[in-house]
Amino acid sequence: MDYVQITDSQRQQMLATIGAGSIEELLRDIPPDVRLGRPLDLPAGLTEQEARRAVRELAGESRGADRLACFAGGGAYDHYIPAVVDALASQGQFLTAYTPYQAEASQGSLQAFFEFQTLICQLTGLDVANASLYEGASALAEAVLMAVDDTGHRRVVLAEPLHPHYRRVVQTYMADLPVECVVVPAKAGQADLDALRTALTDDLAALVVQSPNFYGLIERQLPVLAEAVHAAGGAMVQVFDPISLAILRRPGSQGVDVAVGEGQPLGIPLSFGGPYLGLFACRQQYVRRVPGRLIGQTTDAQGHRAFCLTLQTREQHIRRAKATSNICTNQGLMALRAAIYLAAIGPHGLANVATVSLQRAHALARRIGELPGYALPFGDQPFFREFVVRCPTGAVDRLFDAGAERGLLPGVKLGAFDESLADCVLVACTEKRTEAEMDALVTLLAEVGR
Amino acid sequence: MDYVQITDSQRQQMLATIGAGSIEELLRDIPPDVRLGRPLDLPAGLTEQEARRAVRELAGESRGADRLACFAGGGAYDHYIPAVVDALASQGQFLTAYTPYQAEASQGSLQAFFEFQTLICQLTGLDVANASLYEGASALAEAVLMAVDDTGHRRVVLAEPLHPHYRRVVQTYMADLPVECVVVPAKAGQADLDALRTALTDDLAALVVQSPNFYGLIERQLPVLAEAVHAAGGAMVQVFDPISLAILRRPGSQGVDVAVGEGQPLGIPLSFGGPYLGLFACRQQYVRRVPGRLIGQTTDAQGHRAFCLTLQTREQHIRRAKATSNICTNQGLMALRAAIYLAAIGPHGLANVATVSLQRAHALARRIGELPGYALPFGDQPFFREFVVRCPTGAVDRLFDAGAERGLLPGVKLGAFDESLADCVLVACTEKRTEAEMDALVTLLAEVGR
Amino acid sequence: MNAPTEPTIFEKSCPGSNPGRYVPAAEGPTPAELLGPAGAELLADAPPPLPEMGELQVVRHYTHLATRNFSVDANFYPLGSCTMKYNPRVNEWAAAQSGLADLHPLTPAPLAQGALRLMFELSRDLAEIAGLHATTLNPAAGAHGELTALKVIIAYHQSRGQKRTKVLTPDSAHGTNPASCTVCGRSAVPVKSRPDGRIDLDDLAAKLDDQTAALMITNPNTLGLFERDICRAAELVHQAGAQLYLDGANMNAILGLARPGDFGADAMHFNLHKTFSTPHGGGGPGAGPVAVAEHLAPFLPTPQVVQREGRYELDWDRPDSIGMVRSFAGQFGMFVRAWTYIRCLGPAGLKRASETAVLNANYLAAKLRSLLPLPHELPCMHEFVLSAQRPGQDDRGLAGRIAKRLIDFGIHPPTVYFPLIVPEALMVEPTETESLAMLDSFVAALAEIVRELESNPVVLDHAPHHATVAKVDEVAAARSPVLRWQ
Amino acid sequence: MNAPTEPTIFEKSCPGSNPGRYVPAAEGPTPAELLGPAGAELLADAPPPLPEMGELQVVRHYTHLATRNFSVDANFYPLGSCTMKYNPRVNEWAAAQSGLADLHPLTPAPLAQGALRLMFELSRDLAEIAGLHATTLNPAAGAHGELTALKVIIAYHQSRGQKRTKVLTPDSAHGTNPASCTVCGRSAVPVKSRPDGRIDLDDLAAKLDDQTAALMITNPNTLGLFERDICRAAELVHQAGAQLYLDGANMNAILGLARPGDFGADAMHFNLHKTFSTPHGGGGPGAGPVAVAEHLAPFLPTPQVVQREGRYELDWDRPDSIGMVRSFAGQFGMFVRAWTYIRCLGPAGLKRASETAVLNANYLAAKLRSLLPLPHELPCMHEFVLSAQRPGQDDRGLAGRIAKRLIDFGIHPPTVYFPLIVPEALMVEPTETESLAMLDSFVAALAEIVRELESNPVVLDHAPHHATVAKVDEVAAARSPVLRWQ
Ligand SMILES: Cc1ncc(COP(=O)(O)O)c(C=O)c1O
Ligand SMILES: Cc1ncc(COP(=O)(O)O)c(C=O)c1O
Repeated sequence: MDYVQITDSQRQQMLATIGAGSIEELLRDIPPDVRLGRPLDLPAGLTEQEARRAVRELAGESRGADRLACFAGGGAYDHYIPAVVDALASQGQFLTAYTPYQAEASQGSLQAFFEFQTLICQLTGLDVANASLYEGASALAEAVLMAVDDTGHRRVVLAEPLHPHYRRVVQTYMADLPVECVVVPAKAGQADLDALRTALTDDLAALVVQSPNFYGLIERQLPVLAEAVHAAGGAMVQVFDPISLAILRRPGSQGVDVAVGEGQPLGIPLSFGGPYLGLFACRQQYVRRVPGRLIGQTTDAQGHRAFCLTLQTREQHIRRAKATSNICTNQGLMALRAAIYLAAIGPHGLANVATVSLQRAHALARRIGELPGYALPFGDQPFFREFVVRCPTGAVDRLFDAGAERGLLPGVKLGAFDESLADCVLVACTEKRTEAEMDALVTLLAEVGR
Repeated sequence: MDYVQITDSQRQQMLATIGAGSIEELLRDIPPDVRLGRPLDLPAGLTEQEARRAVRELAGESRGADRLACFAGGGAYDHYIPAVVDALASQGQFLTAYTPYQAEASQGSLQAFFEFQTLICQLTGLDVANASLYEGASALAEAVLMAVDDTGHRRVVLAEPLHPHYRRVVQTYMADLPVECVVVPAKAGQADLDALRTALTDDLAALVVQSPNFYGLIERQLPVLAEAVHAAGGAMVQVFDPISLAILRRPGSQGVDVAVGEGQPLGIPLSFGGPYLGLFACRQQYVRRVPGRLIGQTTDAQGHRAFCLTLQTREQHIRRAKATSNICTNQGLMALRAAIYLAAIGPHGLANVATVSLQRAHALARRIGELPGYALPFGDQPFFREFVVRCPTGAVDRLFDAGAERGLLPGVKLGAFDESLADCVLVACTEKRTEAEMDALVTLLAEVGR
Repeated sequence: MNAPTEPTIFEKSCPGSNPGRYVPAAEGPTPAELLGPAGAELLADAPPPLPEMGELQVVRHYTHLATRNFSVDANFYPLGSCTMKYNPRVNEWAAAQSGLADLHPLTPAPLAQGALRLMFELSRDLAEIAGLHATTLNPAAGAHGELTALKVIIAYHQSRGQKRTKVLTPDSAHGTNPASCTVCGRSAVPVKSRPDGRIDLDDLAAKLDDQTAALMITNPNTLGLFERDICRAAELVHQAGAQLYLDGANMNAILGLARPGDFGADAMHFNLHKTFSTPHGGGGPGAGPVAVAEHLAPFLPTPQVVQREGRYELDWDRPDSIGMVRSFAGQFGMFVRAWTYIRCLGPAGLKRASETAVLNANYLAAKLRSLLPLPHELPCMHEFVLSAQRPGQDDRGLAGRIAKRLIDFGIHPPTVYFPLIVPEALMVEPTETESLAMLDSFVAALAEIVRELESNPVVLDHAPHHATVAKVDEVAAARSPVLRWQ
Repeated sequence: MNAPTEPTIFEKSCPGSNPGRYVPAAEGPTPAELLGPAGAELLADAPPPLPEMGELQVVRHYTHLATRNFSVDANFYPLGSCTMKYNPRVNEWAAAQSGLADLHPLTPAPLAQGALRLMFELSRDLAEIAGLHATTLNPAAGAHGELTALKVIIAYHQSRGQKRTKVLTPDSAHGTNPASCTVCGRSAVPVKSRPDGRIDLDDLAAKLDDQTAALMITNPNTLGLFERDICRAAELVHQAGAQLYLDGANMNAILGLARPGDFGADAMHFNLHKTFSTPHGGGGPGAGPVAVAEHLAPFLPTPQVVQREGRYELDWDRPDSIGMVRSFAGQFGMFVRAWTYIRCLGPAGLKRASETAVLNANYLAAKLRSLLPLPHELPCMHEFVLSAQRPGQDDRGLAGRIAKRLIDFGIHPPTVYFPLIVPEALMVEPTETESLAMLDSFVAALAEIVRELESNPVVLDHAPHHATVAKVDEVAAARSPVLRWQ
């Protein structure tokens, strides 16, 4: 199966128009000695029918949330996606357009992204949001880069518990730059206020705090930290969870300057880690330093409202080496999905999602905490929809093996991130998890714990 | 979950505009004693999330062709449906429009159906095709009714082997009419030429022959029969299979006057029997008697080509009791699917579908015919993609039970249609059946037959 | 951005551009070889002359065509009698699930329990909504349901030794009612409507006799009015030994409020594509299940879904049945959608849907009656009929002109010229799923058009002005029909 | 049928119209109760001020917006450097399959074998197509791939004790190339192009030194020309101890014809959204896998998909790795599409795709060179750059005006004003999936526009005339930015 429409006789006719005897002649600029003299070593082409079989086979070799009740979180959550999101986002005119360089031919995407920017501002309580970055972790790296550029400072402080992927990505991004990246360990599962205060010296570019943090706890000290950050001349950066903002205080009201997050929970499939959606919002002061596309409102020649890419002088295609970021292709379709999700579910629906997730997570935590052999190391602190469970020594692998047999994914093994947590599992609960599934998980834990 | 958008306060405002105190007041024309004084006895409403779970549960209680290699045919076939068919036919502007009464607001559907009519003419070699009927069997009944009206004759001859559902539907339709419906039994799996000749008396309204017939055999005597039918002043009606016409002689070249068929194989899901697609094509002479919608080409006020419903004086909404049929809602979306299927797969693709199905069916028949205990009662006659297998006495049920365990649906049990064929299975093979599945079926038969 | 003309797929065809590699290419023995000596005369000389194009061309073609339609998804679509409510996307998801969409219709019952359970439950739900005893899901649409039910009624009469050759239909009835009578070999006899838009009981009584098989009545009727005397009408019908058939096209007005069985109907059809939100698909498919009272149940067509010892199956063995009315067991994909819809809404949601449909219609009627004559008194039920025949004016064709002009406002026109008893009828059915803002913008559009009618009527004559095409010449189309591309 | 203005979702909002019943309603203890004493200060006083509307309103809104876009599905879209080829629908089906779409990224490897196998096979396939040793799938897009590869190269140099502070990029390079250098703390140094559009080897040699980390080159380059001296360039680069990085945005020209590894590249990125047919989504997502030679492989980011004893897993334990460049393992949904595409086409199909892309570009170039200046000699590869700067004319802004006018013909404009070295550049990339008829109609449209330029240039100044909106005022937008609805 291929998608070429030119026929053999047309090819001849076209070659004649070109004045070439063969396609080979058109390829004459490729030095003969680097021409590939053999077919690529790939499996032979399939018919569409065969390709579908092959995909179905692959899909059958993995067990997604449809077949494995998903208590895993750790940065990606199995929230309910209304059917209308798939139906609307898959419309070909959205799917197969590209970056709206030509505003007059792209009002649909432009308006959708403008609305997306507004929705993210509404959610975060901040002034400006861009039209998406790749995903949460690299969005954080971009935020830190922006703070470094803006402040001219060179010290970046990362408050644990920060999602380890996010920490590592920031470290990778900073590795080749004259920036010092300080990681301040957590204390009792939360950012360590005292240690952080000490770390916030006056060459501070940014402090990064995640809330709800990697262990699911809601950080209580954001306003206090923000004050200290501002005193040090730095930017307060929060990694947020968009669902949590249906009920939790918004970054804009907590002294946060730049809020970044993973937009996946907003109607985007788990899809083994991507494509996801980097959310980026900040205060007005940074508007000319924002990375990525920005859509602006303007008018057309007849005075009608219209939208276009704007402040493009920030961007690589205009400013090249002096751009505020190197990003070009972004996550437009995912931004569209998030916008459709928010429009469909609405503020009350989003509050339901957040509240029911929180309620179920708390109910589940309580039950697990009562199981002999299990403990909730941070059980006394406020958490959103995710919590750490300490299991009987050596039980974690058995838990996952037995879970797989019963159609349960019990959570995320924390040992992979931190050896000291080898006996810990991070358990998340969304509104999709039923009582029956929660019962099954509790039973599983109880049995394995015996 | 419901889809009402009016809010409580709007309801009050609207009632005020109306001048009513309550919705109850608007319902005052319903006699109080027939008001339902209790809620309907139905399960309570679900959230969308719960409804999806409930559907998935139902779906899990059935085993479709994805999980059960389908050798069943008998009027519905598991042909490959290109992904593009689903994607294009599900566009909301096709899905949620209705009958194109207002031509200017419906050029999309109208052109698609006009093209569909043309495609069916191209396939059948006939002059006129309508924009769809419900499905194959009722389309046949409509064809017979048309022939009765056109000829003024009252005798309808059905040549077996005709699909039993089709026979029964024609009988139901004719039951209350002054029409005599004669069923002429098959001979050696084919229409019985001699018996039919005798039955074609000169009060003949129509002879109905299915080819490929219910046993999968290609009828050889269509032109001869057509001649006899015409001599008797009747109409020659063929029940055809649209896939077969990629390679078989077209009705229009065999003396057929009216060709009807089931359009399901043209890109329409099996979907447990519907919605399917009634195909109806005929010679020009019948154009003002055709049942159902017809789309015509015309021009708009600026002289541009445009399309509209036409010859509506045939139809119930104009002619009421004198209409040529009572049909109103038809199978528009299925006609659209068939058109997209044919446009995508093209003549070469359709020939591949037909030829590969035929080849696999023949290969499979040969192998089954060689198995001890099995016989092909009509194995010496030309067949398309379906054939009758006579199994060892009493083996049929075991075959289906064992097949289910191995993920195979071995075919259609003929005993349900004709007790004399209680040991027979109708086995169909499409291009989707793989060598591995065919091997598995042969192995199954061999093992059960031992 | 639409061009006035979109070339047809035939004009876009390019021979050789589509090798059709969706499926395996044919290799090995040719059909001629496999069919043996008979083959030659059976095989066509050449493949059918279908168009050829690559997949991108196909996608572009149908993407373009889609934008040349009005639809519920893009437009307000108050097409009376058609209940153009929102079609929830979750229903489409449901119908596409493996285990439903890919299920062969002759799959043995043990392997099709989910599908059969769905059908069983839907039958039961519809019987409850109808207030009747049993349901057949077989009929493919409303008209097919009428035909099926009439045959059931005829069979019932025949079982009692009666032929009964005629069927009464009000003059306001939908065209399918009389047409269905004809298809069943029965003559349709019109019954008059009273000035208040309800059936004339005197005329009914006069026409009922021992040859009357049934009265087919629509309630709420096609004027959107509830037949206040329905119980009396039922009594008269039953006294004459006839059956009361309810055309359920307007069930969206009375879900959970009143049940046809409770007001005397012996049989009725549903239109799942109206009341239960299955999409109209540019003309179909629909589904027309028929619910009947207990005395009619033995005559329902085959197959019938039944539950036996907790297992579901198709019952083919029904000695009194009228037989089959279609192949297989019905428009299953529509059942999945309707089942999902009924599950989502539940009893409270269904009732709220009808109440809101009635509210929206009365609101529109109250607003519009100052713009155009409203021949019948309010309240209406879920729809109402305006007349574009203003007193003392020559308004012939005005309903049609208003309809065309509405297209310029991005609104699909109401049903026009039906029912026949209202001159220049504009039949408006807003449904329960529209927003107040949309209802108000419809009012504003009609107000504007009525203003134009005074100030600049020629604007209406040449409407639509902003549609994909200008006014379409339907007369020319019928004069010399071109029914296929050539 | 498009209105000039579509109200925003905020303007359509109606408080109370959306109870949000997709998910269970919250019952039981409130968050404040559950969060305990700390709760009060953590919870917001009110929910965020999101818009409220029913599902039908949502559907209408996004249905309307969709029709306000040009797209490959509806329009010829010869946007140079972006490879706007057809995006097969079967790929969308594949990515939506359960087992792929619903797979949590932290699912233990034994339960994710299918997904991991797909990634492993895709990595291997891309390495084969690149002629290189190993691939990372992590990068989210081309620019992200550049950044990743530069970091790999830097790490490689560092492993040899070298810092190397600068990176050479031709003056024809895409903006992401120098921008990526900056993000990696390296200074981008431009290398001149020769009049024939290829890299100036003398300038290259002059600028290469022991501080040069790499040359980033695009081949075919952004003029659509194959760098004939690529092997010599590679030699010079390697002699200076630097690495040759290939920007693979233009791989659609050379699939199965020539491999970057074979002409000297040490590292390269692919754009799956260009070459391998994944849809562009109105700006993204894409995917930018990076393939590298063996000596660079140890430095690739984590995680890396590996096969061990027939099982697939993610390898996190890579001591020399640059670390992570994003969370989780990449744009998996794009991998599914690209894998499906590569499986469908196979080696023959991929080669045919490139050959046809080259054929189509040369055909268009041959036809168009009489209309507008073509600054560089043919043959081109898969694209070419016209100049709307006609000799002796003041044509400032003409490329932009032609672009806007093309919109009136239903054609998405080519890339304009890039590459920077061609004045008034119009960069045309037809791709292999277009029909000859479409290519010819593009030629006809440009011919018409060039005629207008003589006869009636004002038509161009005010274009577009038939788009959803008239010419958009981008200057005003940037002057006082309005970046959110208020
Ligand atoms: C009142 C009435 N009865 C019957 C029908 C026929 O239903 P269907 O179109 O489903 O066959 C309709 C359809 O429009 C109708 O409005
Ligand atoms: C030549 C070239 N290099 C790099 C890029 C950047 O790729 P991406 O947009 O995927 O980040 C592009 C994209 O347009 C390009 O054309």
